Amino acid sequence: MNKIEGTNDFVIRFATVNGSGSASANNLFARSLFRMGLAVSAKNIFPSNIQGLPTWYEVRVSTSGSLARRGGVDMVVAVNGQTLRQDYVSLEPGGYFFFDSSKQLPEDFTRSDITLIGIPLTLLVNEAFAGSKQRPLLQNIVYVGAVAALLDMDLSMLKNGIGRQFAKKPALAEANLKALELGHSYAREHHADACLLRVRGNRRTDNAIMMDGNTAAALGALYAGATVVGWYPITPSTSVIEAFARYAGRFRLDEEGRLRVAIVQAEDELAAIGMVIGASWNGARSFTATSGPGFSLMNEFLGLAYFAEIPAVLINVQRVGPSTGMPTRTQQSDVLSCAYASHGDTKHVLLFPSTPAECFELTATAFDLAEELQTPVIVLSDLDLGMNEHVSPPLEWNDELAYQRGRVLDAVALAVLAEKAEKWGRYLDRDGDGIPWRTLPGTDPERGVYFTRGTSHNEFSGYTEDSAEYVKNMQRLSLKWETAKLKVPAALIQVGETTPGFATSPGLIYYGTSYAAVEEAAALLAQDYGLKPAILRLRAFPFGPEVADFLKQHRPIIVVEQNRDGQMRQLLINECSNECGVAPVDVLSLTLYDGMPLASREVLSGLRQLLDEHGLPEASSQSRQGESA
Amino acid sequence: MNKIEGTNDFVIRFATVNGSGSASANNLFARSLFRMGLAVSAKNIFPSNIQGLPTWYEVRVSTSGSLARRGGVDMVVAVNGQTLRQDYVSLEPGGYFFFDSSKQLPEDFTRSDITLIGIPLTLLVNEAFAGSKQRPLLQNIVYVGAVAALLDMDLSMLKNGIGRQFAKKPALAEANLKALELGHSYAREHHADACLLRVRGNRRTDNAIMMDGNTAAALGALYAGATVVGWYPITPSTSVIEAFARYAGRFRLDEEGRLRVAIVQAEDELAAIGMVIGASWNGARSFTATSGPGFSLMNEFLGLAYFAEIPAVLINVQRVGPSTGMPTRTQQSDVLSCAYASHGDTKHVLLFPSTPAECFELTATAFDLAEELQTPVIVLSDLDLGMNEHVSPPLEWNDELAYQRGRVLDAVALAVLAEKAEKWGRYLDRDGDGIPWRTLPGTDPERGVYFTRGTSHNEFSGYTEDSAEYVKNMQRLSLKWETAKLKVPAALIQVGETTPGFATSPGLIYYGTSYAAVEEAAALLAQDYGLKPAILRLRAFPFGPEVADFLKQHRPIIVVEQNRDGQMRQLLINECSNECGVAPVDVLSLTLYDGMPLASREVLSGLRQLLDEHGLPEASSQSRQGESA
Amino acid sequence: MSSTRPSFRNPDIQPNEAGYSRRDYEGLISTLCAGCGHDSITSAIIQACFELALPPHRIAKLSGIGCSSKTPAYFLAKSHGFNSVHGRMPAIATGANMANRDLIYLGVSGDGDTASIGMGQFVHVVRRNLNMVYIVMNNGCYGLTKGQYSATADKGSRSRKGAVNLLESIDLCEMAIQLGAGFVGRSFSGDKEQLVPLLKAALSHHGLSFLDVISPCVTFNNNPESTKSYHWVREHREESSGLDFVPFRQTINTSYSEGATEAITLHDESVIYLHKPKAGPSITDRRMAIDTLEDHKAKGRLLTGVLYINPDSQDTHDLLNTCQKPLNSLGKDELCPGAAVLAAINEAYR
Amino acid sequence: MSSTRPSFRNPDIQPNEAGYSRRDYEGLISTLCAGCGHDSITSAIIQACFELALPPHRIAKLSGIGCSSKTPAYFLAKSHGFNSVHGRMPAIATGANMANRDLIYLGVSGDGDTASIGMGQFVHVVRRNLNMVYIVMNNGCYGLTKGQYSATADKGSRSRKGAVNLLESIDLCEMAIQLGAGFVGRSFSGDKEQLVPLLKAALSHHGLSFLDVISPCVTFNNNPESTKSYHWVREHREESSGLDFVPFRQTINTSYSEGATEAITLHDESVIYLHKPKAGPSITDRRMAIDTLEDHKAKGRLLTGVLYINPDSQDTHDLLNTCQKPLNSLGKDELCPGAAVLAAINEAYR
Ligand SMILES: Cc1ncc(C[n+]2csc(CCOP(=O)(O)OP(=O)(O)O)c2C)c(N)n1
Ligand SMILES: Cc1ncc(C[n+]2csc(CCOP(=O)(O)OP(=O)(O)O)c2C)c(N)n1
Ligand code: SF4
Ligand code: SF4
Ligand SMILES: [Mg+2]
Ligand SMILES: [Mg+2]
Repeated sequence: MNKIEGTNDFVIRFATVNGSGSASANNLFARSLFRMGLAVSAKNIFPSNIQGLPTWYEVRVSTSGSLARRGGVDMVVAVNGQTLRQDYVSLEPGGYFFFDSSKQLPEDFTRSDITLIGIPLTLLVNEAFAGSKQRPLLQNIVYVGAVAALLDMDLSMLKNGIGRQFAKKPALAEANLKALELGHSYAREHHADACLLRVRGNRRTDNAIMMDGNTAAALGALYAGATVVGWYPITPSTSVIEAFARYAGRFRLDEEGRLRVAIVQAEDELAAIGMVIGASWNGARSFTATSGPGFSLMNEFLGLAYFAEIPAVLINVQRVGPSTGMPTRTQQSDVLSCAYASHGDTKHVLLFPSTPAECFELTATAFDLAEELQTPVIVLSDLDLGMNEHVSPPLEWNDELAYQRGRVLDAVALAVLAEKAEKWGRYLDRDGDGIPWRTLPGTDPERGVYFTRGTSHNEFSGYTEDSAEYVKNMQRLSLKWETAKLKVPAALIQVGETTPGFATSPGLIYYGTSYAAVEEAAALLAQDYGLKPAILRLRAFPFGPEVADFLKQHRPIIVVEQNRDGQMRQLLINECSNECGVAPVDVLSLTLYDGMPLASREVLSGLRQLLDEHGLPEASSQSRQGESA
Repeated sequence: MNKIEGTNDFVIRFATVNGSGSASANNLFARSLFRMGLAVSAKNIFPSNIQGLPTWYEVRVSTSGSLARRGGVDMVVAVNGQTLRQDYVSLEPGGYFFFDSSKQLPEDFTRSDITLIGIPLTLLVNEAFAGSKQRPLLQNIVYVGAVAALLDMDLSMLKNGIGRQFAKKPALAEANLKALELGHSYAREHHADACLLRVRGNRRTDNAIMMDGNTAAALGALYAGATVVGWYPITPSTSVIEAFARYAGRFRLDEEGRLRVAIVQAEDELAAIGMVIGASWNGARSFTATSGPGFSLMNEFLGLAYFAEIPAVLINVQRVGPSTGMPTRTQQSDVLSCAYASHGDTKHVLLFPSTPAECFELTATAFDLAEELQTPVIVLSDLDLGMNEHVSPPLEWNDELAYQRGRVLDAVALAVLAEKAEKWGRYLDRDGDGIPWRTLPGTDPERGVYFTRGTSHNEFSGYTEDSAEYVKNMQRLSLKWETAKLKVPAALIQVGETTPGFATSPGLIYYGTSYAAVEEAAALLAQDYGLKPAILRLRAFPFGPEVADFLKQHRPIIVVEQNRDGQMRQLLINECSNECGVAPVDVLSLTLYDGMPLASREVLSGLRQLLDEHGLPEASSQSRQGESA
Repeated sequence: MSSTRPSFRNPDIQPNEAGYSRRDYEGLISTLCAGCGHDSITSAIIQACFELALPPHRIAKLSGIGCSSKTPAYFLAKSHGFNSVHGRMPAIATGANMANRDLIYLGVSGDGDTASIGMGQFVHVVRRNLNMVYIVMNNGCYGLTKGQYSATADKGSRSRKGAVNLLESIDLCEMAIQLGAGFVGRSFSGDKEQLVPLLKAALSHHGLSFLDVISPCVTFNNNPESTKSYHWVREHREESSGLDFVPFRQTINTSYSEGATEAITLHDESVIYLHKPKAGPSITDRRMAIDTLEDHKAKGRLLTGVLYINPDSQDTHDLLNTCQKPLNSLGKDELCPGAAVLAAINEAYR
Repeated sequence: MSSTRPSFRNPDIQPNEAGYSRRDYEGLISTLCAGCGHDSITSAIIQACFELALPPHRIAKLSGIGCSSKTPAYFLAKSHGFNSVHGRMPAIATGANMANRDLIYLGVSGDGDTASIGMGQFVHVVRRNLNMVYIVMNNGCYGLTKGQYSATADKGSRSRKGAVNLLESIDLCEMAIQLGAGFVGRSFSGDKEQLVPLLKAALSHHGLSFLDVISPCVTFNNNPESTKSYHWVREHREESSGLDFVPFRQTINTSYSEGATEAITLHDESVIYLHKPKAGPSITDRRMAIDTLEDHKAKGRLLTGVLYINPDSQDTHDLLNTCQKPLNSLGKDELCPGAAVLAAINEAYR
C-alpha cells in the first residue's frame, strides 16, 4: 500500500456530531494551521438542525497556496458512529482512517488500501476526566492532540489557541491543555510512524486574516456608515446581522451610551426590506441580509425601490434552492432572480465578492452605489463564503475617502437652484445620465418636497397615466442602467496565453466564491496541459464594457458557476451578446451545484471535459497525484 | 379640407368621465356594431380611480376584418371638459370633433383641418328629461344616438341592445329609447351631411362572440373542473374570479343548493397561492388570478410548488409595471419574472392566450398540464385581453375529452403495485420522462403515504442533505422540463414568402394579445412592400422544437412584445440558442410598452424601421391613408 | 384522575378500537435536541390520536418551518404530511381543507412561524374558523435559527445570553378568542395529563381549535428567567379546570358527570367535562374567557386548560355553503356544464 | 362645545402661531368619489395640523395602496409623502422613523390595507409602539378594487348587492389595545368635532397612536344595512367622552379643567381633558378599555372617542436605546471606526 504522503498538502475531514462542541475544536485546529502560516481552507459541512446530526469539517492545506477545497479526503477523523461507514468509504486509497478505538470497528471494514489509526478517545477521556461534565467537549480536544501528533505538528499554536479561548477560565484552559497532551502522547506512543502527512510552519499567509465573509460584510456595512437595519433571521445570513450588532455595540455608542444604529428584528422579510427602503428614503444608510426564501418575499418591495428610485442595500447569502432546499449548503442560484426581481421591467445591480476582504469592500461599495444610483444594490454572497472562515487579505479602509452619498439636494442647494431659477424635479434628468436628484424629508419648509410612489410618475413625481411620460421615465431608467455599467466595480481579467490547437486562448469566466477552485484548476490546466486560459472574474452586474470585450476575444468561453441552469451565462448572453456578437453556442457552461463548496478537482475535470472537444492536448506532465477522484 | 371618409373603417374615440355611466353607453354602441356583423375592436382606456377622472373608449371598425387597435382617431366624441383640449389635438386631420355645444368651445380651438359637430347634449337632456335623476346617464345615450345618425347607422341594433339591457325595467327602457332618438334626430337635422364615415351591416363576424378574456378564462376554469379558488382582489384580474363565481353560482350547485366550489377571498396573495397549492396537493383542481404586484408576492410559494412538484394554476392578467405602475394600462412585462419566479434554479410553464377563445382553451389546458407535469402553470393574459371585450371565435368544448389528471395512484393502483412488488417513491422517475407518480392524502390506510416538503428530498420524499441525491432530483426536474416541451401547446406558424433583397424571409415572433396588431401590420407589409414574413405565434413556454427551427430558418428575426426589455426575446435566446445556434444579433426586438393596447400602425412603423436596415424595398403601392400618424 | 382515560398499560401491544396499535401513530425518530419540549408534544399527539382511534390515513399533517414544524415527521408516519414554507401553514391547510372536508387537519407551527411571519395567516385562518387543529409549539424563541426572541417572548423575560426582552408579548390565545376561534386552549409540553385530553377535545371540535402549548427550547431559552422555561412554567402555571374528554361513541353509553362543573357537547356529540375548583364563569362565554386570561396575566400566572369553546361554531365550509361531498372527489359530470351550455353562453355574448 | 377649539373664523386668512395659513396644509384636489368619507378625514387632518401649528415640512406622510392610501396626496402638499405598496406602510414608517426620529410620521391606511394584507405589519408596528399616528380609514370594504368585503366588515352586515358577510369582523382598536399601542381612538369621518381634537391628541402622543376612523364608501358600501354606512354609524354611535386637547405650549398658561372628569398629561406635556357622561373607568386602564369596547359591541353600539391612553409609553427608539440625534444626520466621523480600529480587528482574526 502506498500511503499518501506530503508536507503541508493534504485534506483532513473531521466527522462529528453537531451540537457536541466539535466545531470549536476543529476550528482551533484549522486556525492553528493558519497561524503557522499555512494556506488552509476549512469547510464546515453541517446539517439544518441544532443537535445530534452528522457534521463534517474539512481542512485542506496546500503547498501551492490554493485556498480552495480540493476534493477527496486523505485522512478522516471518524468520531461519529452514524457516519462511520460512509466516512470509511470516502477515504482516498492510501489515506488514514482515524477512529475511536474504544469500540471495535465493524467486521466488514476490510479495506487494505488505507491505514487504520485507532485512538481510544472515550476511554482516555473517561479515565482522565472522570466525573467532569466537560467530557464530551474534551474528547474533541483529545482527537485534535492526536491528529497533531500524527502530523508531527508543533503544539505551541494549539496551546496558544486554547489559552486565548479560555483566557478568562483558567480551569477550563488547564483541562483542555491536558486533553490536548493526552491525545498527543497517546498517538505518539501508539502510532508513531503511522502517518506520512506532515505539517511545517511557513509564511505563506503573512498578513492574511482568517475570517468568515459574513463578519466581513457586517464590518463593511459598519464602516460604510449603515445606521438602520431591518432583518429577519435566516441561515446562512443571520450572522451578518449578529456580527454587525456586536461591532455596533462596541463602535457605535454615543457619549450617553446610546446606539448610533437601529437594528430592528422585523416580523418577516417583507417588513425587513420595507424598513430598509423607508430608512433609505429618509436619508439613512440602511441594509438587510437574507437568503433565498427571504429574498423571494422581497420581490414586491424591490420593484418599488427600483421604480421609485430609492437606495437599498441587500446582502443575499445564498444557500441551496429551490424553496427551503438545503439551508446549510452553498450555491449560487439566486443570480437570475436577483437580477430581475419583481414584476415589470426591472433590473438590479449585483455585486459578487470572492473573499472576506471583498465582502468588506463590496458591501461598503454597495452603499455608495445604492445612493449614487438611487436603486437597490444586492451583494450576492453565499454560505461557503459567508459562514466558513477563509484565509483572506486583510480588510482595508482608507480614511481619506468620503462616503459617496449621491445626488441629494439640501436646503442650501435648493436655495441656489431657486436663485438660478433652475428647474428641479425628483425624476428630472438634469445631468443626462439618467440619475435624478433627490431631497430628504424635513429638508426645507418651502422647497424640494415631492411625493414618492410606486405608481407611474412624471419628472416632477406627479402621478401620471400618460403614455409618453411613462415611456420617457422608463427610458431614463434604462439610461441610468447604462450609467451604472461604468460605475460598478470592473471585472478583473488575467490575460491568457495563445494556446496551441486553439484559435484564441479560451476564456474562463467565474464569480464569487468559486474563485479559489477556479484559479487552482486553471493553474493546473496550465501546468498539466500547457493551456493557459484568459480568466475574467465578474464583480458586478451590469457588466462593464470589459466583459463584452472579453467575450469577443476568446473561444470557447466557459462560465463556471454553482447552479444548475447556468444563470450567469444567461445574464451574460442577455446583456452582452448584442454588443459583442458572441453566439451562445460559444459560451459553455460548467455548472457544479451539489451544495458543497467548490472543489478544484471537480472544476478541473469539468474544464477538461469541455475543452476536450476543442482539442485539449494530452496532459504534458505527470497527472497529479490523486487527481483522478 | 379633405374629410376622412370610409365605410366600416374608422376609429371613434369617446372621451368621457369615469363613474358617469358612459361605459355602458359606449359598450352598447360597440356591441351594436358587432351585432351588425362588423369587425370591431373596442378599447376602454380608464383611470385607476373610481369616479370623476377622464376615460376614453376607442372603437375601431375595419373593413379588412382586423380586430386590432389601429392608432389615430377619426372622430372624437369629446364630452369631458377636463380633456377637451387634448381630445381636440388628438384628432387626425380630416377628422370629426363631436362636442357638447351647450357650452362654447374655447376661442383658440381654431383647427381648420377638422369638422366640428356640436350637439347641445346638456340642453337637450335637461329639456327632455327635466327632473329625472337619470339625466347624466341618458346624456350618454343621446350622444350614441347622435353618432349613429352621423354614421348613417341603422338604429335597430341599438334599440335591441337597450331592450335587452332594460328588459326588466320598461320605464328605463323607454327613457333610453327616447334619448337615443333625441340625439339621432338632432344630429340628422343639424349635421345631415357633416360626416363622411358610414356604417353598413355585413357578415364579417358570423359565429363570433364578443367577450372579455377574463370571463373566458373563468369559463375555462369552470369547464376544466376547478373547485377551489384562493384569490385576492387586484385590477385587472378581479373579474376573472367574479365571472367564475357568477357562473359557479349557476352551474355548480348540488341537489341541496350547495356549491360545488369553494371560493376563498384570501387575506393577500401569499395566502391565495398557498391555498391553491394546498388544494392541489389534496387533489382538487385549484387556481388563482392575480396581476404583477400580487404575482411578486407569490414568489416563495411558487418555488415550493416547483420543487415539491405540486400542480397549481395561476392566471396573471398583466398590467403596467414596475411596482404599482399603471394599474389600468396593459403590458406584457411579467414574462421573465414568471418564467423564473422564486429563488434557486426554477422554471415555470407559461401559456399565452391571444383571444378570449384561447383564454378559455388555454386556461382549461393549464389544469391538464399542471396535473400532468405536477408543476405550476401560469396563464399570461393582460389587461387588454382580459378586460376589453374582443370579437373572438366562440368558446369551444368537446364533451368527449376526459380531464387529464396526470399520474395519481389510487388505492387500487397502489395495491397492484404492491402485488407486483414494484417500487414506488413520490419522486421516483418510473417512466424515464422525469414525471413521478403522486398519491393523495386519505387514499389508503397502508400504502402510498409520503411527506411533502420544500426541503431537499430523495426519490422517496425523505429529507436529504446528500449531494448526489440532491443533484439527481434536480436533474430529473430538468428532464421533466424537456418532457414539458413536447406537452405544451405548440407555436403556430405561418409560412412566409422568400423576399427579394433578403436571404431568407424574415421571421416575426409574437405572443398573446399582440396578435391582432401584428397580423394586421404583417398584412400591410405584404400589401405595401411585397414583403411576406414568416410568422410564429408563441403559445407556451418552454418552447417546442418548432421554435428553434423557426429561429434557425429566418433572418432577421423580429420579436414584437409589449415590454421595455424584450423579455421574451431573452427567453428565446436563453432557451433555444444553444440548440439552434442563432446569434442574438440576429434576433431583433420591437418593444412597444406605453400601456395602450397595441396599435397596428405602431407595429408597422416599428417593423419598417427594423427591416429598413436589412433592405426593405420602397413601398410598392400607395402608402396607406393616415398611416403617417 | 380522569375516569375516561383508557387504562391500556402497554399501548404498543394492545390495539385501539379501530385496531391500530400505538406504534401505528408514531413517526420517524426525532432529530430535535434531547429534552426539547416539542418532542413531548409529539408524543401527546401520538397518544391522543391513538386514544381517539383515528385512522391515521384520514389525518393530514401540515406545518411551516422551524424545529416545531419538523415534528410532523416524527408522528403519524401513516398520514400524508406537508412541511411547507415559513409562516404559511394556514394557507396550505385552508386549501387542503377546501379540497377535502372529510379529512382531519392537524397543523403544527411555532411561535416564530405563527406570531411573526405568519401573523396575517394566523389571524385569517382563525377568522374563517377553518375546521382544523392548530397547534403552536411555543418556546418564545426561534429555535431553528438559534435562539432569537420571538413575538411571544414575554416582556421582561431574559434570554440565555442575558438580554431582556422589552417588547410586548403577543398572547395568541387571547387573539384567537377575540378573532372568533371556536375552541381555544393552552397547555404545557411537560404535562401530558392535560395535553392529551385537550388534544382529543380539539380534534373533535368542529371549526378551528387553537392550542398554544408552551414547549421549552432547552438549547436556547430554558434559563429560569425565561417565562418559557420548564422551571418558570412549572412555578407559575394554573389550570383552568380539570378536563375529561369523552368521544361521541362512548357518550352514548356512559354518563361521566360525577364531579363535573360544566359539560359541553360538541358538534359530533362528544362531550367535554370540566372539573373546576369552584363553579366559575362558563367556558363558553367569550368575554369571560378573555377576562379570565387577563386576570391571570395580571397576577403573573399562566392559565392553562380549555380557555374557550363555542360548541356551535360554523366552519369555513358552512360559511361558504359548499357541498357535503369532498370537492376533490367530484367527477367531470358534476363539474363540467358541457358543450350545450357553452353554446348557450356563447349565444349570450353575441 | 370645547373651550380649546380655536376660534378662527376664516382660517384661510388668519395664520396659525407658526405663521402658516390653513392652505399651507392642503394638498392636491381629491380624485375620490364625491361624498367619500376619506375626504372628510383629509380635511380633519388638515385642520388638526393647522391648529397644532406643525411645520408641514416636519411631517412625513406615508400610506399603502387603496382609495384611503391616496389621500396623502390631498393633504399637506408641503410634506414629503410616500405612497408605498399594499399593506406595507408600517414597514416604510418604521424604517423612516428609525432614520430620523425628529419628524412626525402620519400613516394612512385602509381596512383592506391594514386588516387583510397588512395584518402582520399592523400587529408588529403596534407591538413596537413606533412613534407615529396610524390612521385606518375604515369603510368595511375594498374601495379601489370595487367593493369586496374587507375583514372589518361586520358579521351580518349586508353589501349593496345584498350579500351578507358571515365572517367575524376584526376590531382593530381592540387588537391595538391588546398589542400594546399607547394611544387608541375611534371616530367617524362625519364628525369633525370629535375627529380634529382626537387627531391633535394622537399627533402629540409619544409612541403609536392608532385611530380607526369609520369612513363610508359612498360608492360601494353606503347602503343602510352596512354597518359602515353614514346612516348606520349615525344611528349607532356612542361617544366615550367629550374631548379637549390642549397642546403643551398652551397648557403652561391655562387651566382647562372645568367639567373634565379626567385629565391626562402626555409625554410632551400636552393635556387631554375628557368629559364623560358619568365618572366611568379610567381611559388609562388597558383592561377596562377592552371591556368597555366589548360592552358596547354586545349592545350593538359603536363606541367612539379616545379608547385608551398610556401616557408613559416607550416608543421603538426607547426600546432600542438609539441615540437622540437622528441617525440620518450622523457624519462619517460618528459612524466610521476608521482604519486604525480596522487594523486591530484584522489582528484579532490572525
Ligand atoms: C422566509 C423564511 N424566512 C426565514 C426562515 C428561517 N427560519 C427557519 S425556522 C425560523 C424560526 C422558527 O421559529 P419557530 O417558528 O418559533 O420554531 P422553533 O424552531 O422555535 O420551534 C426561521 C426564521 C425561513 N425558513 N424562511
Ligand atoms: C399586492 C397587491 N394586491 C392587491 C392590490 C389591489 N388593491 C389595491 S387597493 C386594494 C384594497 C384597498 O382596500 P382598502 O385598504 O380598504 O382601501 P379603500 O380603497 O377601501 O380606501 C387592493 C386589494 C394591490 N395594489 N397590491
Ligand atoms: S433548538 Fe430548541 S426548539 Fe429546536 S430542537 Fe433544540 S431545544 Fe427544540
Ligand atoms: S370607491 Fe368608495 S372609498 Fe373609493 S373613493 Fe369612492 S367612495 Fe371613497
Ligand atoms: Mg419557537
Ligand atoms: Mg376600505
